[in-house]
Amino acid sequence: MSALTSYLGSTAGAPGTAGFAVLGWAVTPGEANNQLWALIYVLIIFAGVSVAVIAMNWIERKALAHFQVRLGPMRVGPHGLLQPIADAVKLLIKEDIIPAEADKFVFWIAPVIGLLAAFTVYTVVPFGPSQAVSDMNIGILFMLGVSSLGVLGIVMAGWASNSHYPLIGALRSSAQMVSYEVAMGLAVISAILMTSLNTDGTGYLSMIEIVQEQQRQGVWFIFKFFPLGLIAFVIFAVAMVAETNRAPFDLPEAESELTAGFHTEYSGLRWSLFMLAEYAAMIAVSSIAVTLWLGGWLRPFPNWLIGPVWPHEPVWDFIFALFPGLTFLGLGAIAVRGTVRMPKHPYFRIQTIGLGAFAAVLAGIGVLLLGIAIGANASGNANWLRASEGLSNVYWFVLKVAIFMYLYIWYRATWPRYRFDQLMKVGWKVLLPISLGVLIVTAMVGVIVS
Amino acid sequence: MSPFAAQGMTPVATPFFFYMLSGLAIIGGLLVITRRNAVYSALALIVTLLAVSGLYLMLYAPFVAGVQIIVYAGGIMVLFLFVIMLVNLERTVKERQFNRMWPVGLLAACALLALFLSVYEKGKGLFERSAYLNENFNTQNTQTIGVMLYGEAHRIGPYTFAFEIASLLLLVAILGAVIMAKKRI
Amino acid sequence: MAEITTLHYLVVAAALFVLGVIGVLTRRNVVIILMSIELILNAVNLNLVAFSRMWGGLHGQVFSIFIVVDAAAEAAVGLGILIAFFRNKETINVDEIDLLKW
Amino acid sequence: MNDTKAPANLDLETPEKTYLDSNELILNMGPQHPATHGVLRVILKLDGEKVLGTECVIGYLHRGVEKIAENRTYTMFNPYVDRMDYVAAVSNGLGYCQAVEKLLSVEAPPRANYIRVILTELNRIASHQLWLGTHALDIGAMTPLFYTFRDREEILKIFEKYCGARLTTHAFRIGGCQYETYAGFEKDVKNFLAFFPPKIDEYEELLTTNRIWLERTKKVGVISGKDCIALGVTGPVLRASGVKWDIRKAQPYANYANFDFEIPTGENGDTYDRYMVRMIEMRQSLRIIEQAVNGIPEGPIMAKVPKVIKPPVGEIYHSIEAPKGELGYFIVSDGSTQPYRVRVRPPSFVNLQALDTMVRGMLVADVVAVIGTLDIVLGEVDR
Repeated sequence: MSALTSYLGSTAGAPGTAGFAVLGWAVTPGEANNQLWALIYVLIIFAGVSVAVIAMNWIERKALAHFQVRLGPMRVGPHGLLQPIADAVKLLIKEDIIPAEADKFVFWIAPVIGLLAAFTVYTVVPFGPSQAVSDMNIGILFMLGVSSLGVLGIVMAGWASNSHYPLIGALRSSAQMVSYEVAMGLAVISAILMTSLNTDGTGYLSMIEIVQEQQRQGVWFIFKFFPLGLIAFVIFAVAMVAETNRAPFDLPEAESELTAGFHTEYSGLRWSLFMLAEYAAMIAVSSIAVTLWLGGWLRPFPNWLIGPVWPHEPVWDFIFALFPGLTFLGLGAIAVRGTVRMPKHPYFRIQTIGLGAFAAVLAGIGVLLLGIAIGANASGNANWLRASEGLSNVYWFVLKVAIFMYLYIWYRATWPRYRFDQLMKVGWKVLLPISLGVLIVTAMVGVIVS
Repeated sequence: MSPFAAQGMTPVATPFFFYMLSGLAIIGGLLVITRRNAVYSALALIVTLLAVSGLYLMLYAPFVAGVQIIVYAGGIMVLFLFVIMLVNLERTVKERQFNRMWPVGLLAACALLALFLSVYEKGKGLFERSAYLNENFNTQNTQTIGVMLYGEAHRIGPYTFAFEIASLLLLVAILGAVIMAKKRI
Repeated sequence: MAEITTLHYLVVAAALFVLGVIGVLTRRNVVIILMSIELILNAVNLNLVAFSRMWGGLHGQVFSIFIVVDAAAEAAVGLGILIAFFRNKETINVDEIDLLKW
Repeated sequence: MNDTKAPANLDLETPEKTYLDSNELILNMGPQHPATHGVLRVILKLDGEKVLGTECVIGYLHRGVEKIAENRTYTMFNPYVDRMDYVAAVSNGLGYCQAVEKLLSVEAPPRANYIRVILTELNRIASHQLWLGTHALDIGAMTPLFYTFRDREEILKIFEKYCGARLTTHAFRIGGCQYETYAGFEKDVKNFLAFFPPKIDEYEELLTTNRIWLERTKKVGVISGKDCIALGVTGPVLRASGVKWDIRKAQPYANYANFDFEIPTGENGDTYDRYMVRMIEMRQSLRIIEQAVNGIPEGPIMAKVPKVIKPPVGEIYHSIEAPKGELGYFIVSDGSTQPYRVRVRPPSFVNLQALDTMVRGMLVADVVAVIGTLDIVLGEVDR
């Protein structure tokens, strides 16, 4: 640790001079008081989340389509790869309709509030021990608080539309989000309680420390005090689906009952802001779940699989550092397979070339990542090693979040929708008592163990 | 604790952020009491609450700031908006907004302000030290607050009893609110 | 700009407090009066936290948490009364609430 | 919130006193709404989310089918009936043709009857599939819709091969069928018989024991058998309420007396029972098709019917068991080539009357579930 402190001392005071080691910072830019890099991180995360939302849009449509024995978007670009862009362009140039009876100012600001709440959360999401904008010591509290502000946007949208369907949707969503926040908070508290079960009895609210505590205790909290951690995790996983208004808890926008719920009157750009906020919020709550229970950025078995695989070379760290590159190579291989299987007809020539180029880009990224990992390992340069480690941290974090994103799609394809009273029953009569019980039992077991 | 926390998290551009946040808070407060439509008032109040929570962060009270966001902005304000929608009367917007004795109220409030200002003027020397100079201040104070509220091992904290009473108060408030608001119990 | 002292915070708090008092004393809409009370409580909180920072103790912050609890309870009960009243009289104007029973 | 006044004729007596008119909300569901299966408009009077009363406003799809009949010859009107219940066009055609045959005192030859039974039962399955998909979609399960449409395609392919049309088939003529079965018809039907049972299992796997599905359908939209009979409700809705009434058994027509099948009934008369009844009906239809395709006789497919149909003066009522309930045709003949009056008793129209009884006191979400479970087709309701 002292080595890292000295590294901090050498760079913290001089913003911008350590630009070569973006992912190699020893602490987050917020802690290092480095506004320039904090700003750059913010931009990177903003762009990354936006790209993730666009990718999620495509993946959801494709995966949902394949669940439902259809193909999904196939026309815009090879396998519909450009469909999200086409959609975005369509939404941007669409006429922006504000109903005559609507409250203009509130109608205008509601999607912005939703979007702001969804994106502000990412300030404290730790993609790695130093790959976060800032490490607040109330990180998890901040995340829960800010993500709960999203409901304000929904309520205001419902009210400002001055129409019955949005109003009912808004009332539903506010009741739903407030109810599920309780169970969600209690599940989070039981995970925070687990962070304090160490030698000095100090717990953490900081997102980074929560992950590091999991490493120190040598167990992801989902497996801690089995099955207590698992139950708390499942409660959170259910509550977070309700919190983001996704199926089977998508009552606020239940299309068969309320046409489109709170955003019935919205169109074009404003509507797309709501969608952006919804997907960003999905990624954000999944990040909370990953951070609290699934070891955040930690690779599998960080304490057990260390040292050399064989007597000398290579070491496990190196093996795991290869994963990001290999994943991209694998994605590239899938794209190549798609290219080969494209119809051999002149009509599809441009699409085939495009898909091939996409495959080449994916493979290029894969080769680049592999090169960084191998080069860092070969040269032994500290900055390179740190950069490689940072990439690998981000990779594991994103991979875990991606699994949650897939689950969201899976839920949507499988389940019918709950009715409002049943939703409340599940929240208050099932999740809340169980989460309280888990919290109490966790505390008791913690006292007995320590 | 993070080994870097001690040297990290120094507030930056303090005066700028202070004036910005306090300006937002006061403008928000002004809007709260002047808007015709209660929804606008609620929006303004949310701005004020968030600005005040920013001020808490500048005063090294991160836990209070977090509680402020969660409880006030996420909870109480949603409740307010909910009720405003429930009792949404177009009529109230068109009616007289201030009661008949508003000059008296305004006068009384101004007198109160004058009182405050005179006290501050008198105690200038006492208050005029920098808000950030106290070196003994524990900037990572969430745990300390927890100890004060809940106590440590084998020892209850100074506020444990008060905390329990507060939880009782909340329970009573829940029951009271449900009984008041429900049509048939 | 000059350094920010505790006095600055106190002035902000006083301004918020007075705004809240004006709201309570002059408005007719009960919802806005309840919001003004929240303003007053926030001003008090700000004072407590500023003094806590000045003296280095944490008692002020703990007190402010108690006040937040109190504010939550007050809002819940106040809005409950408001709904009950509105259901019976169809008004939320405070100067029309002038009967002890109906 | 309380600015929308209900239409003056809206008889929405509230079962319990509400203290405040702002708690009552008039919600105008439709005619443009994703879950009203076309252009049904339902005016809901709500207390919060609780339904205090409903009124259906219909007629957005009114085309005056019954009036058109008076200006067309009997043969010319035949295709029009397909456009009423367009998801079960074959049944409509069967009912009309048989009614006119009765008027003419003509009997369709046995082979024609077998073809009619096969196609009608296939159409019953197709109609139930469409019902299942949309009903599940209303309750929020997207996926069954696509599964049912995938499998309905096989039925529509058989229709297309037989008569060239997929939806509005115009498969039958007065006196029998116009077309002989195509080569491979029996093979196609037998393939379908082998293909379809696993698919029903697939639908049931998705829904029958799904907890959310159970919660959304059990004890929702309950209607007693007595109420059903009082309202004239027929078909699966009636049978799910425990009344064993199926015209195929009660007044057998078109050779149905020769087939061995069962009539499923429910006990509680809730949405889940109606779901189960229809699922079992699909399997029973497969049984009927299997018997019919195995026992299909050789012979003519058209009875001796004059080129110009001129029924004797008189009137006739003939009803069949359409997928949605009792489909009846009342035809008055004045001895000319055109009917004097044709009155259709559409099952959807009559079943829709039960909506108010079924949803009072339930929630908004149940209204869509009940509209789905009634299995209405607006083309038939409005005619």
